[in-house]
Amino acid sequence: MSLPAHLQETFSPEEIQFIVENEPIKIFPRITTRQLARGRVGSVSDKSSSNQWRLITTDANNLNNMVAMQSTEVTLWLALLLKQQNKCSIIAPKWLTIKELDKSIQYEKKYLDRFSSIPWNWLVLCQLLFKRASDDFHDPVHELRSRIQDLREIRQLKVLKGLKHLNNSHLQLDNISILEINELRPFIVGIMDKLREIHSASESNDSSQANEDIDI
Amino acid sequence: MYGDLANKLVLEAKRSQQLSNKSKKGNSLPMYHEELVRNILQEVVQLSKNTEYLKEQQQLGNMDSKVWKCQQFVMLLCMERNKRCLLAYQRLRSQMLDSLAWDNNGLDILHDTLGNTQDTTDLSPQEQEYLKEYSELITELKSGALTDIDLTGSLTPPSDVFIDVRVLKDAGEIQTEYGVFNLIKDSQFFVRQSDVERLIQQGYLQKIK
Amino acid sequence: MNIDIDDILADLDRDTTAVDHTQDNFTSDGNTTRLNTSLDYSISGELNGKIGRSSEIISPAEDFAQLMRCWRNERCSPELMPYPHYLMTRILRRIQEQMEHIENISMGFLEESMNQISHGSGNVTGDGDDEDDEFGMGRGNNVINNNNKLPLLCMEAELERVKFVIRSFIRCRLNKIDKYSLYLKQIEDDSMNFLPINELLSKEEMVYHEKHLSILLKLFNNSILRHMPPELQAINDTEGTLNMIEEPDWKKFVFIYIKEVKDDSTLDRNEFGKPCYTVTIEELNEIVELTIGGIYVMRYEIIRQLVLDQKAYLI
Amino acid sequence: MYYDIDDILADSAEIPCKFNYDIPGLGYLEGNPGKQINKNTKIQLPLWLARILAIIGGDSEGADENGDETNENDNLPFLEMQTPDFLSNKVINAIKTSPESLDLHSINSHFIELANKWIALFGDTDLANVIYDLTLARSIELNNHASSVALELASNKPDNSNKDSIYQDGNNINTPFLLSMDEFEKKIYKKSHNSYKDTKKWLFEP
Repeated sequence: MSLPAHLQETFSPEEIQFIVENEPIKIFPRITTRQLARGRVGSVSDKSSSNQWRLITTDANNLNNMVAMQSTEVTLWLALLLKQQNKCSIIAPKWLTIKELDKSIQYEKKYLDRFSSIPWNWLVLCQLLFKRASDDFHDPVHELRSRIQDLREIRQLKVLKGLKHLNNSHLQLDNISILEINELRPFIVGIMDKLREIHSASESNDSSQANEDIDI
Repeated sequence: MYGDLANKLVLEAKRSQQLSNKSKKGNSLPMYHEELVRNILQEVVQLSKNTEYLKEQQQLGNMDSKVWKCQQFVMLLCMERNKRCLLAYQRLRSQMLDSLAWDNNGLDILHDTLGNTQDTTDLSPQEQEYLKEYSELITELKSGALTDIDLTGSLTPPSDVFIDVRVLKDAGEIQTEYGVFNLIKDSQFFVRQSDVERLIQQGYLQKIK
Repeated sequence: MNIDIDDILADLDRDTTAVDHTQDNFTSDGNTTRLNTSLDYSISGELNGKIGRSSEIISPAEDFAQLMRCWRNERCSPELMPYPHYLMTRILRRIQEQMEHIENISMGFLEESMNQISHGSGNVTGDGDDEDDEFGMGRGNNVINNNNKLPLLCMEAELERVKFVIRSFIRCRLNKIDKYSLYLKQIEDDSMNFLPINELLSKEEMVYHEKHLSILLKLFNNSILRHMPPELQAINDTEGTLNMIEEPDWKKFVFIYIKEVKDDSTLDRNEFGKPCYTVTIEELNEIVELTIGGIYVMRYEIIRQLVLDQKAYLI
Repeated sequence: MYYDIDDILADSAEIPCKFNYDIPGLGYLEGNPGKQINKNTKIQLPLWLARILAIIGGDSEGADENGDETNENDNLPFLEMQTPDFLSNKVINAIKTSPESLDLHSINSHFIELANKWIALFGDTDLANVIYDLTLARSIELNNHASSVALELASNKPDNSNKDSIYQDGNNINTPFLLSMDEFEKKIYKKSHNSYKDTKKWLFEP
C-alpha cells in the first residue's frame, strides 16, 4: 500500500501539529529586517535578496518588514523557528491565560451537553507553546498547564458520556477541537458505520434480487 | 469438503495481516503457500471436469433437470469460493509487496542486500516479478513532474529541517548543497535532515536530540 | 478530445495566474457542454468560486491554503477526489523556482565559506565552536551560521513542508487509485461520469493506474486465473454472486466543518434564524440542518456536494 | 468486500440446512461421497454455499403454466436455512440480558458480521434492533478499554517493540472483555487504541 494503514484511518498527531503550524500567530521580533531602501520591494537585485525572505506558502511581507519589539503576525511554524533562533518572542493568544482558561473550565462544568468555544487548535497550540516558548508567558506555565489538563479531562469525560448517543444517522459536535476529533475518529466512525450497516441491512431484503442475478 | 483448503489459505492470509498490523513499518511477507495454492487450483480443475461430465450427462438426457441444476450450482459455487479465496490471498500479498516497494524507495530489493528484510525465497516467482515491476513503476513515477517531491520520502511531517547527527559507521563522503561531508565514525554534523534521511534509515547516522 | 492540459497550463502566468483565458481553448472543442461543466467544476473547486473575474490574482498563500484543504479532504474522503490540475501546476512550478533560488543563494554562501577556508579559518570536520555563532547552531563551515542565512533557513524549512504535503497527498491518492483500480477502470469506460478520467487523475496518475493494474492482473493471471476454467477467469464480474469491483463506501461517516460562505442562495435559516444548509438522509427519512460553523459526523454522500463546492470541509 | 479477509472468513460459518429435494450425487456434502442427499435431510453447510441454494431451485416456468400443488412444491428452493446456533433464542436472550458480559468471540469469532448478513438475508428488523443495541452497548465498554492507555506507554521506551500487540498493553492484560470481543470489535479496538495511544504519546512527549 502506498499509504501506511495507520494513516488511512486518521491523521497522525504530528500531522495535526503540522496543520496547526500553518496558522498565524503574533510575535515580538528581536531583529529588524525592514530595509531603508523603500520602493524597491519586488525588484530587489539578486545580491540583496539573499537576506530577504521569499516564500511560496505564505506572505513574506511581515518577515521582510520586522522591526524589533514591534508586534507582527507570522505563520506559527515560522514563529517557532524564529523563536528557536532567539529572534522573537511569541505573544500567547488571549484565551491562553489563567483567567480565560478558568472561564472556559467553568463553562465546561456548567453545561454538560456542550463544549466551550475555545479555539479548534487549543490543545495542539498550547502544547507547542509550552514546549517551545514557555518563557514568553506572563502567567506561570505550570498553572496554565494544569488548567489545560483540567479542561482536557472535563471534555474527555463529556465525550465518554456522549458516546452512548452514537447512532446510524449523524452527530453534531460543535467546538470539538481538531486533536480531539482525530483521536476519536477511528472509534466513532468505526462504530457508526457498523450501526448504519446493521440498520440498512434490515431495510433491504436482498434475497429477491439476488435470485435474478444468478444464471448458469 | 470443497473449499476447506481455500479456507486454510484465507486463515493464513488473516495471520499475515495481523502480523503486519502489529508493526507500523511494513513487515516482510511470510512464505508463499505454494503447495496449498496448487492443491486448491487442482480442486478447481477437478470441479470443472465434473461440471463438464455432468453437462454431457444432462445433454444425453440421463439426468433430472433439477438435480442437474443443483449439482451444477454447488460446483460452481465451490469454484467461485476457491477463486475468491485465492485472489484475496494474492491481493493481500500484493499489497504487502507494494508497501515493501515503497519502503525501499522503489529500489530493486531483490538484488539489494542493504537493510533488506524480505527473504526472496518466501516469494513466488510471479511475486518476485511483480515486485520488480512495481518497484520500477515507483522509480518511474518519482521522476518526471514529481522529481522535486521525492515521493518515497518521509510521510512524517518535517519538524526540524536542520539536525545534529552523529556518524555511527564510516560512510565516506557525501555531497550536499552545503558542501562535502566526510562521514567518519563518531564525528558530528549539523546537516539538513532530508539530505541524510536515507543514511539515518540505513544506520550510518544517528540523530542527536 | 485531444486537449493537453499541460499545453494550456504552459500559457498560464507564473505567480499571478489569471484564471479564465483558458476557457476559450475548451469551448472550441466539439464536446462543449460536458467539458465546460467539468472545467467549471475544477476551476471553481480550486479557486473558491472566483471564476469570471479575470483580474483576480491567486497568491501563493491562498494556493497553499487550498493545497492543505485538498490534502485534508483527500485523506478524509472515501472516494478519490478530482485532481487539482491548475493548483498543482502552479505550486510545483513555485517549488522548482524556489529550489533554484535557494541554490543560487547557498552557492553564494558556499563561495564565501570557501574563501574563508582558503584564509585558514576552516573547520571542516566541525566540532562546533564558532565564536560568531549567532544562531547557536554553528558547527563549522558546512553550516548556516550568520544572520544573513536566517531567511535561507526558513525557506529551506518551508520547502520541506510543502514537499511533505504534496508527497502525502499524492501517496494518499495513489493508495485510493490502487484500492479502486477496477472501479476507476469502469469509470473510464463509462462516458456518463461526472468527470472524465483525465480530469479526475493527473497525467502521472493515469500512467500509474494503468501500469499498476496491468502488472497486478498479470500476477493474478499467472498465479491463479489462467489455471481456472475460462468462465471463471474474469476479474471484474459484477453480475455473479458477489460484486468483484470495490466501489468507495459512499455512506461512510466523515467529520465535516460547515464553512461560512457569504450570500449563498442555497443557505436556509433554521428556527433560531441561523444560516444553515438543509440536507436529507433519504434512507432514514430525516432532514438535518447543518449550521454554519458547526461540526458534524455525517454520511459522506449526503455532504459530498457541499465538500465539492467548498461549502464544507472534511476534518 | 470481495477481497475482505474477514468477510470471507465470516462466510465460512456453518448454517444448518434442510434439503427440499432428493439430490443424487451430493452426498459428499455430508461426508458420503457418491450417495444422494435425501429430501428433508439436515446438514451443516457454509454460508457461502447455503445462501445461494436457499434462494434458487424453484422451477418458475412450470409454475406459470399450471398452478397445481405438485408444481408449487417444485417451486421450493433447493434448501432452507435454519436458525444457526449463534443466533438461537438462548443467545438472543443472553444478548438482551447483559450484552457487555457476553463472550461474543466464543459464540462466533465473526458474530456481528454474521448477524448482519443474516439480517440482510431475511430483512429481519427485530434481529437488527437486537444487534444494533448490542454493538452500541459493547462499544462503550470497548472504548473504555481502548482509551485507557497506561502512562508508561506514553513515554518513549525504546524496548517497547511489541507495543501494538492487542493484549499486552499495560493495564489491559487479561481483561475478560477484551478476550470476548469478536473480530469486528477487535479491529475497532486496535484502531482506536492506537489512536488514543499516539495522541497521548504526542501530548506527553518531553
